[in-house]
Amino acid sequence: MSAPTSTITAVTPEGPEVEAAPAKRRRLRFVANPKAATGLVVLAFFCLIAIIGPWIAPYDPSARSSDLIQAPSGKHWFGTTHLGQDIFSQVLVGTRGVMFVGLLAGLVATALSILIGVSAGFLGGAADDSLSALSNVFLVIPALPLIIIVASTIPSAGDLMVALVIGLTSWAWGARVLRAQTLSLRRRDYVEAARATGESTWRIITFEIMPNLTAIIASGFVGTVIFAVMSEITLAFIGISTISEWNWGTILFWAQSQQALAQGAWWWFVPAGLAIAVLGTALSLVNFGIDEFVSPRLRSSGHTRVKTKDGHTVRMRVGFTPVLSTQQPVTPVVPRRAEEEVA
Amino acid sequence: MTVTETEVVLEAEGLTKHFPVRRGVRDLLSREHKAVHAVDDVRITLRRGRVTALVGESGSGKSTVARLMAQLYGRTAGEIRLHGSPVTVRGGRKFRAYARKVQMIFQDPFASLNPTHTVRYHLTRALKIHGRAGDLEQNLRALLEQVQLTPPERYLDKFPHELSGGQRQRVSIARALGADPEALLADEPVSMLDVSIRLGVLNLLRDLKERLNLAILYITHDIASARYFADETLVMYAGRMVEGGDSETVTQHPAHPYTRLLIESAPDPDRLGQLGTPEDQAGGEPPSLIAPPTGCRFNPRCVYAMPKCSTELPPRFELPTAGHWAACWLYEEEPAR
Amino acid sequence: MKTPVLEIKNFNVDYGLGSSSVQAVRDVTLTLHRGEVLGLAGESGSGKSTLAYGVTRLLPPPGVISGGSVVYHPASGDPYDVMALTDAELRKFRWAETSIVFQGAMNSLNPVHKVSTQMLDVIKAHEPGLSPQARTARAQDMLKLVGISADRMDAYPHQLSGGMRQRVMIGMALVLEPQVVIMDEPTTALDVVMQRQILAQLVELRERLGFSVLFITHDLSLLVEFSDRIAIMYGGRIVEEARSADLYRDSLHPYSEGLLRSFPALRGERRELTGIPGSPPDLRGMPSGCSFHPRCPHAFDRCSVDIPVLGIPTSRNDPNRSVACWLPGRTA
Amino acid sequence: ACSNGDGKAAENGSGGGATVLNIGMPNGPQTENHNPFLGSSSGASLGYRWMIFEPLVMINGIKPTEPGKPWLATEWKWDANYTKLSLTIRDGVKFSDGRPMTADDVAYSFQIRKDNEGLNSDAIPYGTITASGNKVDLTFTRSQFTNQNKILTVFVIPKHQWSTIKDPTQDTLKNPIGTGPYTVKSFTPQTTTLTLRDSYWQALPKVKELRYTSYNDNNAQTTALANGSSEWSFVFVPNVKAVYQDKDPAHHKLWFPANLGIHGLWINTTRKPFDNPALRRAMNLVINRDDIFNQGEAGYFYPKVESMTGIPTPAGESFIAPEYKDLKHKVDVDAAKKELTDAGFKLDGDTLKDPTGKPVTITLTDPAGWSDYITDLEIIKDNLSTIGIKASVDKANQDAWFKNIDEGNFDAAMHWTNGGATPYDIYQNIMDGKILKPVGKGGVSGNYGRFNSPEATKALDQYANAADDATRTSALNTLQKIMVEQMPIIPTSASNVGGLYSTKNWVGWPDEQNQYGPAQPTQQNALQIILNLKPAGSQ
Amino acid sequence: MKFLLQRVAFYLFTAWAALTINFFIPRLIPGDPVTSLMAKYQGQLSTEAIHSLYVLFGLDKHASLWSQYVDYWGQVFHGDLGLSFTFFPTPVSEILRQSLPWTIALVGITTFASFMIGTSLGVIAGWRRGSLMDGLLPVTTFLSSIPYFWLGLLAIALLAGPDSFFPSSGGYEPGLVPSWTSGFIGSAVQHSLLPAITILISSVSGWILTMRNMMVTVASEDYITVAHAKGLPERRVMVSYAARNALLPNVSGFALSLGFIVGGTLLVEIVFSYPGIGYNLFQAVGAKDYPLMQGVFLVITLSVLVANLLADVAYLLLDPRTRKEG
Ligand SMILES: Nc1ncnc2c1ncn2[C@@H]1O[C@H](COP(=O)(O)OP(=O)(O)OP(=O)(O)O)[C@@H](O)[C@H]1O
Ligand SMILES: Nc1ncnc2c1ncn2[C@@H]1O[C@H](COP(=O)(O)OP(=O)(O)OP(=O)(O)O)[C@@H](O)[C@H]1O
Ligand SMILES: [Mg+2]
Ligand SMILES: [Mg+2]
Ligand code: NI
Repeated sequence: MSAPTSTITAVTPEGPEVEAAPAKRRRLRFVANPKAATGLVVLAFFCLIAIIGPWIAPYDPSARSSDLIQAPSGKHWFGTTHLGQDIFSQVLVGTRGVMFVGLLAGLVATALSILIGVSAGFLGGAADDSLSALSNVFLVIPALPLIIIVASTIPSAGDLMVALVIGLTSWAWGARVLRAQTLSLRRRDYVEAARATGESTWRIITFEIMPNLTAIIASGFVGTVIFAVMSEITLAFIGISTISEWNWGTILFWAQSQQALAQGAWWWFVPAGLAIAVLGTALSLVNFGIDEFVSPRLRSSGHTRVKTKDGHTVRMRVGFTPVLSTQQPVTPVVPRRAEEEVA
Repeated sequence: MTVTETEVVLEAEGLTKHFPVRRGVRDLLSREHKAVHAVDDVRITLRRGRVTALVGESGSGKSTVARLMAQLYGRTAGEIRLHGSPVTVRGGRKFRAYARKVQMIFQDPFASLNPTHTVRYHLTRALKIHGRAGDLEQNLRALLEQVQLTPPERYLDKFPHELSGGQRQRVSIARALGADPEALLADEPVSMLDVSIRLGVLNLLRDLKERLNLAILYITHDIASARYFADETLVMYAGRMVEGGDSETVTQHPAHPYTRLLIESAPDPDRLGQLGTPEDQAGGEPPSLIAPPTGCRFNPRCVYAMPKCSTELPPRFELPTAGHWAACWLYEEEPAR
Repeated sequence: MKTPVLEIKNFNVDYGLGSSSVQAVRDVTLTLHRGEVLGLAGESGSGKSTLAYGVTRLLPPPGVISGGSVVYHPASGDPYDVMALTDAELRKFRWAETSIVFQGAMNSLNPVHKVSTQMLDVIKAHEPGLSPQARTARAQDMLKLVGISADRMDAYPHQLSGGMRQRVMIGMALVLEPQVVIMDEPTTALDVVMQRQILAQLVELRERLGFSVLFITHDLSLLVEFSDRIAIMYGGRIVEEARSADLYRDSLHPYSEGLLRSFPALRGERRELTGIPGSPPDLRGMPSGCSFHPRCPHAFDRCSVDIPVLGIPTSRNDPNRSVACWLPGRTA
Repeated sequence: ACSNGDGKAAENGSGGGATVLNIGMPNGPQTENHNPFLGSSSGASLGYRWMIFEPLVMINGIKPTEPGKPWLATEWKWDANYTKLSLTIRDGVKFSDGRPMTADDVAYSFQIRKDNEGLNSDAIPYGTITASGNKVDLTFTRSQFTNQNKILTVFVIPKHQWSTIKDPTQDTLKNPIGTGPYTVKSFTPQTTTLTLRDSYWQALPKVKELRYTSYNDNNAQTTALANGSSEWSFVFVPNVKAVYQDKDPAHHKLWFPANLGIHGLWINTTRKPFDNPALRRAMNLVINRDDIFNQGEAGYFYPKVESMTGIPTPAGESFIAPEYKDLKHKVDVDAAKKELTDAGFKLDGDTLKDPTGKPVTITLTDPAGWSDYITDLEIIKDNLSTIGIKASVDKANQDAWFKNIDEGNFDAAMHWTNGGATPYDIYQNIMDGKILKPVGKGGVSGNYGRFNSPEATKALDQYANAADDATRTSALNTLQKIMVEQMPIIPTSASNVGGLYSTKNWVGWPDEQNQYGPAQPTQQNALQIILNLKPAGSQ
Repeated sequence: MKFLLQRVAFYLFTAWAALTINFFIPRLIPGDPVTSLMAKYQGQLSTEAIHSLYVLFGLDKHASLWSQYVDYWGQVFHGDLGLSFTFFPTPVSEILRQSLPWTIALVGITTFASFMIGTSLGVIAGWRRGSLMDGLLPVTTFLSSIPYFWLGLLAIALLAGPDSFFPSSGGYEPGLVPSWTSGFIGSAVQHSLLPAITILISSVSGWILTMRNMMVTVASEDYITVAHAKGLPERRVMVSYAARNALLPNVSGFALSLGFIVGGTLLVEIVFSYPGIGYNLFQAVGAKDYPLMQGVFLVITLSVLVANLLADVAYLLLDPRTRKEG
């Protein structure tokens, strides 16, 4: 099985370049990446809402009122539903469910992918063959239909259940990437060296290999969180998982089943969708940050344009190095045969 | 120079390693087992306080020999004796006990230290595993001082990428010394280092050999450095030993055609401007190790090849200089001469 | 009579811009003459590759050429400054006038195209008028010249051995019969036997085709044997330049001396190897004055203050050599 | 108001010229299956099976007590205890393939149901089936009083076609032959087109072509209705006024009359303290049916149940016992509180405590996707809090919910009842002791609340098997009394048989004034409606 | 060759595993088609009908799981996927035959277009670092983070309507009969535009990004520098040297994405009332229609496998290194 090189080349630490900076600076550099920083700030904001959302929500999200289908106003920032429920409160309270499912599913899937991917890569042989076959099967079976089917089999699909289902069905990609990476790490000299020093297998896996996988694991985690959030919202939207607990999918479910857009109640439909998109973007940005951190070549930051002394801007590009000072650009240099030394 | 006999620490006899080639579905039908004959019938003796060099071109199996002797690979055949008693270990406590006596230094100092751990971690582990932690701080300092990384405090909490190549290689050596071994297997310890740093590391190894009375296997493809650094030199070609003996003799009076080719090919500033094919230059490329040539493995490239060379495997023939031998049919009658 | 073919003058290369930039090549002036092999030696990081890439303006992104000129003297016509060429002119100049052979041939050959395709590509780009048959014939001839039989034309790079690939690269570099071939460590990945085979072939080809070679390596013993003249680089500057024999027998710069004393000799009596103490300089924090002074056994006060200029050594008075060192009898 | 740029309706032309009627259902892509017996067929799903296959008697679904209209049978006669039926078959009726319909065909239509359990969807216990001349005689093993309409509305199939079909339960009947005025012209998964026959035993309808389009979901159907590309449908449209009616107030109409089936809050009568009828009555007194109707049912879908007896009106008007004639549901919190205090409950601040002193809490469950029921529950939850009952709404997985309801593992849930020609079906479904099973055992097909009342069981039995109307009336009155006093379920809404339709191109639809049949395109009465339609301009 | 054989073994195994999962999952689902049908008709179907439905669907007979499994395989090999419950007694294969072309036409073509467009844009973005194209990345990321269905519904609300060129639902004009006439095809294309644009918008950024990153990685390979050094025209370097190599890893990604043709865009089909296979799955899940569910799942899995196989073959053709005879 040759794993696809795409993800692997993209994430393979480029030895010297990564190693060039001290570790502390490296960590800081990740945060200093503007994409990652933006993503992290937005993410932190959502996490905060997830924690305090239910407390700061102005209304009980399920409480009915007499303001039926009201457009946004000072009283109801995001308007109300057909039952007079406050959509702003629903969005606030719903954040928790989304973040919980996303993070938990991400954790479950990441844990599984580590367990399966790293073991497969490190153990090799028959264990590798069977574990890779397993993850390949999971990879080939399309996740969303599988999740839909599995979720609909579970009698009480609460947030926890949904998170588990998503987590249990979406580890394969991460496992595959981790396996490939472990496979390459396993052959690294420092792993052999640790073995030659007399380290035990589990110590090699946990202390020698795992730390070098953190970026990939983190990126896989973020990727799964995105996927989990999307899946959760999708499940809620099509009415397969529970809608007992508020989350953005539930809001959309209600909006859709009450045909909010046809009723002209855009405020019912738009905030939750935008929240998803913003959260998704934030997570993607974090992932870019990780990718760029791991593979500095991908960094597009820095100067891509250079000012020459005569005021032109030149773009840096492969194959045509910019020349900053062009002395006499047009006139050819006079051959100086006279100066030639006589030897 | 004469070879003085000192105590044998580690010896390998008939060491053989065949890497199975992954078999395709189609091969399942054929009964033949394909394998890379990486090392065949190798004999090496490491003695206390002596450096044995193993030279040979890339892919000739040098690293494999080192890893076999460090018991990192299981061997296909042969025997490894530590102080005369045969040992075979695969992991576990026995492996630790063995690793305590025999340590290995890897070719690439940039790759053999884990970029996520500090020097302290690497050395502490080496000490702890082999139960030498004792006064940890004290021992760590001693280790670093042994490899001339002084003052030790300056290096202890550095990450590998904060060190230069030479310093990294010293840390690797220190880690190997952490086990307080008797034999050190150094797999091309300087090939990845800059010219100006190489010498420092080699001198350090020589110094350690003398101070700690270590038995060192020095693997290299640079035959000139073997001349300077090793007491004894063994030449490997395509997984087999072809020549061995006192370093000065092997490099100055090479007997085997392959050794000659190697020495002829090495750049030589004294041959200024006369670069050209040595007259007895053999063409061709190293043989496939999956289906190595029969008889002497060098025969397809050898200008002196005789019919016998391609059919019969040459045994070791003793040469006039003491301890010098070559596995080449050219020397069949040599003793008689 | 030596005529220059490539004159590098006051050449500077920076990596990055502004405060975070490092100056990898500083004020290098070097002349390659027609038909000669000019060796460029120095330890890792001294800027050899940067110079080679800079001359052809092939430096990867953070690199910028911050000064200097590279004057090329074509076989016929007026000399011109490579740094001032437009993209289109530069494309024309490349390979037809100056070609490059890199260290790793596997990485230099596009893995997905046949050797022949990559070879014909060049001919097509530079001599569009040539008929396909003529192109193929040309490519085949060239490959034959470097010892690759015509039936390997349609092989993919991975189907060739390392030595063959390197020969393909050399063949490709010569296919347009350029005036200058720059070789950046073309043989370090090969073992000595193969290295010698290839270099021998190169010498032969040079005799036949008459190109000049800028040969880069850190293996001084190889250079001494192979090249006509040698320039030694340290910390982004040329510190010494001399004919091979002169450099080998009578090096003037302490660094060159140190380099020479770092290589164990295979033949002859065992020389004492002293090596060079200390470690290579960090480009970000270059020592003041002569950048070698912290490691130099002969350093004196001035060395840490003034940067020595490359010039004809006063003690030798040989116009063919130059050195940058404050020691008596060297830089004026 | 008649701006309609869409090509679909435009081809109808405006005024007088309409020839096509566009009917829509939100049922997703269909497969070509015209088998009228199978609910899964596109014919059933979209309703066009009734345009091809006609009943013996046309019974008005919203007035089941009215005598039916002779259709393929000109006369029918039951014996006193409804175990025997004699039918006189109409002469001169021809199938669409030109063959005449005979009593044989009618007998065969019954026989095929008798022989195939899978086709006998009403589980009618057929006895003998005999045909002679234009008469068909049927016997039944039990009284069929409660099933009489089901038997009379049996549709007739041609024996000459069906007798050649190997397995009528597994045939998709690509070429349906019936007595109705239309035949299938073309089928696509989206649209089935029916075209008018050139002869029919009655006057030919005015609609030349019927296009049944199946939209993927309610949204798509609603959009189609709103923009006029669909002219008749049966679908739940939230905020129907804004979304549908206001789009073309002059023409976009709807009429959703009740039939004899209800929806309500089923209560598990085995759970304490809900086994106490007083508590159930009190709960009934606080539930706001207006809110449920307006917010949960968009103000039209399931009509309110007004009568305390749970019998929907006007469909069941005639069945309501005299003493309950005026007993209407209304919210009366004080009465509820009184009811509770009388029964020993205590309202302790915001919390209702049962006689043992435990706070009364209840979990209301329904499947997550059923947004109208869930909305109803939210409202009920709110209402219950006015008498201190702490309710929570649990949105369950549909399958788990079914299982729990079936096995009696629930506190309370919105659920429907059966419907039929008389309120018997409602009551039987709610309180029949014969289908009572202990909590934990499933397969009950009714009485999910485990309501145990021998009196009710007896009354039900009497009603179904009585030989005279007086016995029936008294039995039904008993049942109503039990319903009012014990409230085994709290009725909220009536089942509907309605439709949304556009009068832009066609007029003559049933409505409040002209209640000749339910306006649902998938009901048998749809044929009657089609026969009644006239192009809009012709008036 | 060996590579292919290995792949074939992998495919067989995966197919077996998927089919087995496919068999078991529906059987683990609580609930059955009859109760689902009851739910659908909420009261319009009387409880008496339950029994007749069980009989009709053949659910009154109980066979052991094992014998069902064996039967299932027998059926699969005969291409018999059983009868759907929702559309009883229409064979599942007929339903699939009816809906598959729509999905393939809409989502398949869109996915392909998305791959092509995204890859081309990615090539440019990666080649000209820091150019406008590169700067648009965050925008496309945002677009791709929007859930499909949300975008689709918004598009319907904003763009579709009675007066709009875009129809809001369906695969073609109601009343038209599928045929190869210009009228029908025109209608089909018109109906597919909005869903196609939706899919395109939300999926193209992924391709741009992976391709850009691969381009960046490849652009620093030596052979690119060599290609520049050879003085080749820039386009040739970009396309034949950089993009050609950068594309390789994406081929398998593309194959995997084909798996999502059916799975991932199910929502688009739901939202746009598109008569495709994703909608079938949705229906089947809702109705507990195991045979249909199995059929859809089978089609999905097989199409993914076939796509993978094609990708492997493409890879084999594109990358000479894998062609190496072992
Ligand atoms: N794990 C392995 N599996 C299969 N073949 C192997 C393995 N390790 C080494 N080989 C093969 O064994 C042969 C000897 O390899 P080895 O690494 O010992 O050579 P070496 O002399 O150390 O070369 P170098 O100088 O390049 O380090 C080579 O042909 C190599 O391809
Ligand atoms: N992209 C880069 N950014 C910053 N510094 C760089 C970059 N590339 C090279 N350098 C620095 O420029 C200096 C010269 O590098 P160069 O590759 O020219 O050295 P070299 O003499 O060719 O070394 P070697 O013998 O290892 O090939 C080195 O110190 C290196 O660290
Ligand atoms: Mg090695
Ligand atoms: Mg270099
Ligand atoms: Ni593979």
